[in-house]
Amino acid sequence: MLALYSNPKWLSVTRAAVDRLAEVLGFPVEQCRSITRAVDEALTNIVRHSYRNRPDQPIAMYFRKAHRRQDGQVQQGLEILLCDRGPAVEACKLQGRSLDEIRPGGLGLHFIRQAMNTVEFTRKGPTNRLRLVKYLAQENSVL
Amino acid sequence: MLALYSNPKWLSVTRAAVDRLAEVLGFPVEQCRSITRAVDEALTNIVRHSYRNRPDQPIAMYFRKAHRRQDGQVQQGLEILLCDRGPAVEACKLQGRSLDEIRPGGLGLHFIRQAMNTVEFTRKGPTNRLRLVKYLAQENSVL
Amino acid sequence: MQISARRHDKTTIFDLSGDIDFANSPVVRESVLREIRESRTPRVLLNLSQVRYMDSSGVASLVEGLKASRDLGSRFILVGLSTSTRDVLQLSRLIKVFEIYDNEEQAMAS
Amino acid sequence: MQISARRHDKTTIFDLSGDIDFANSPVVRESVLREIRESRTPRVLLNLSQVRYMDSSGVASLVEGLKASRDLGSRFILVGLSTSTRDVLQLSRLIKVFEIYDNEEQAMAS
Ligand SMILES: Nc1ncnc2c1ncn2[C@@H]1O[C@H](COP(=O)(O)OP(=O)(O)O)[C@@H](O)[C@H]1O
Ligand SMILES: Nc1ncnc2c1ncn2[C@@H]1O[C@H](COP(=O)(O)OP(=O)(O)O)[C@@H](O)[C@H]1O
Repeated sequence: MLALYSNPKWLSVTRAAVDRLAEVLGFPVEQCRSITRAVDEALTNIVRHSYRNRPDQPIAMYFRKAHRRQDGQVQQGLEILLCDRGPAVEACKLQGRSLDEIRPGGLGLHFIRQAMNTVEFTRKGPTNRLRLVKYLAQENSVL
Repeated sequence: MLALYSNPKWLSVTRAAVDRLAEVLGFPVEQCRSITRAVDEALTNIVRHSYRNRPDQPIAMYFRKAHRRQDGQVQQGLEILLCDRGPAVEACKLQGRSLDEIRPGGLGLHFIRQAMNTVEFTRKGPTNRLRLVKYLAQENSVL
Repeated sequence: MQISARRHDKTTIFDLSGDIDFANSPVVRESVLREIRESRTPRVLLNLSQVRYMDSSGVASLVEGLKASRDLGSRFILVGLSTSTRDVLQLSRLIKVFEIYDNEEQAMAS
Repeated sequence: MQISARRHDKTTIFDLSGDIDFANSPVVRESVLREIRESRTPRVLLNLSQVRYMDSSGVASLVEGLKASRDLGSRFILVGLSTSTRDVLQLSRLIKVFEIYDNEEQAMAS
């Protein structure tokens, strides 16, 4: 578990930890990068949208193993849960823009969905929970 | 705050996080390395000595800013608190061996003391607490 | 993250290093836009070879730099993309929108 | 962490990479000691150029390798030390205890 405040300067620290965690779990280097990018973009969204750039708000990250059956085989994976206490996220706003336009912004959710097998927003009491899961191809598994 | 289990495979993840944290706080690269090494050796001692290599025991790490007055100037620093729930550490055992012998083992505490300005073991209720502080030379400070 | 600008052969060259993320992309954006508008050189070149990471807000800053350059009739060129930086532009479907060269020499000769 | 051994010109050469810490120094120790005792070559060489980090248990494994080599009358040589690995041997006051060369070529010529 990693608990931090919503100051963007801690984003870098979280990336270093997630990248190494993915490495230790046996994800190939490109997937370490994309998982790290997904978590970074999700945290940035919490800072910007949930907390409107207030730097002193709490964020909690939980890491655990995940499993699923795929084609008769058990796949192991990494589940990351990001929790914040901002106002409830409006589901209708949770969409990236079309990628056909050339303009700044609206890319974060694309990066998150591209990297992870599961991307799931839920509200539980006063908490926004974003559940991210990435499964490991059988041959890389050291979990 | 970082909470983890006493499995040595998480040491690498913790090193990555601490190294980047020290970098973000403005410590020069050699000090980032030595702070990281100190934390790694302290965690290894918890795994080996407090928990006798059981991999499923809780470790909590707290990070916060520290301050001191030195030569009339305020120095900023990084304080790291490592907490475990193993049996009380016997103070008399807490010494590295003489460095004049060539033999394996007994180096960890030397590395910790070399890197940090403060190294302080205390027992609080069921918890061993190791407090490590490193101050930042004025010119590097971005805290 | 560090950013600095130099002028060479009618080109404004920015050297960036470290991680460009939400903590510092506003600084990147401001520096690049100010310098582009002040220098008004026919070429603007961003050397990204020392950039370790770039997030979507970093990409957004590049898009703003590109637009400001186009408004002034300047070319806006990226050089020294790492695998990671290239990936992020590819994912954004922006890799073809930017003029990209392997290194400064090739860009300057173009 | 990865470790592998090869034999070349009466020398047993170990290639190590990644982080040597308490999670894997037992594996390093076992592999090095077993190979030294089985191969009994006059030279044992550890190439550490790809080692990113080494903790005190890694240093302890090197000391054990050194002792086992001495017992068998073999030389025990380290090459490719990074700043970080060099620091850790210096802090341990062991830097002078080991025979150290910049790279394999220099060690093989020695
Ligand atoms: N944690 C969050 N809380 C509230 N709204 C969010 C959150 N994450 C994303 N959103 C909404 O989804 C939209 C798209 O997000 P994203 O693709 O990351 O692009 P950007 O953040 O640049 O707008 C945001 O503009 C915002 O309205
Ligand atoms: N967290 C701890 N709990 C209990 N004992 C400890 C702890 N840390 C260190 N010690 C004691 O201090 C001694 C010296 O530690 P160190 O210098 O790290 O060398 P080593 O761990 O190789 O013996 C250890 O052997 C142990 O007896």
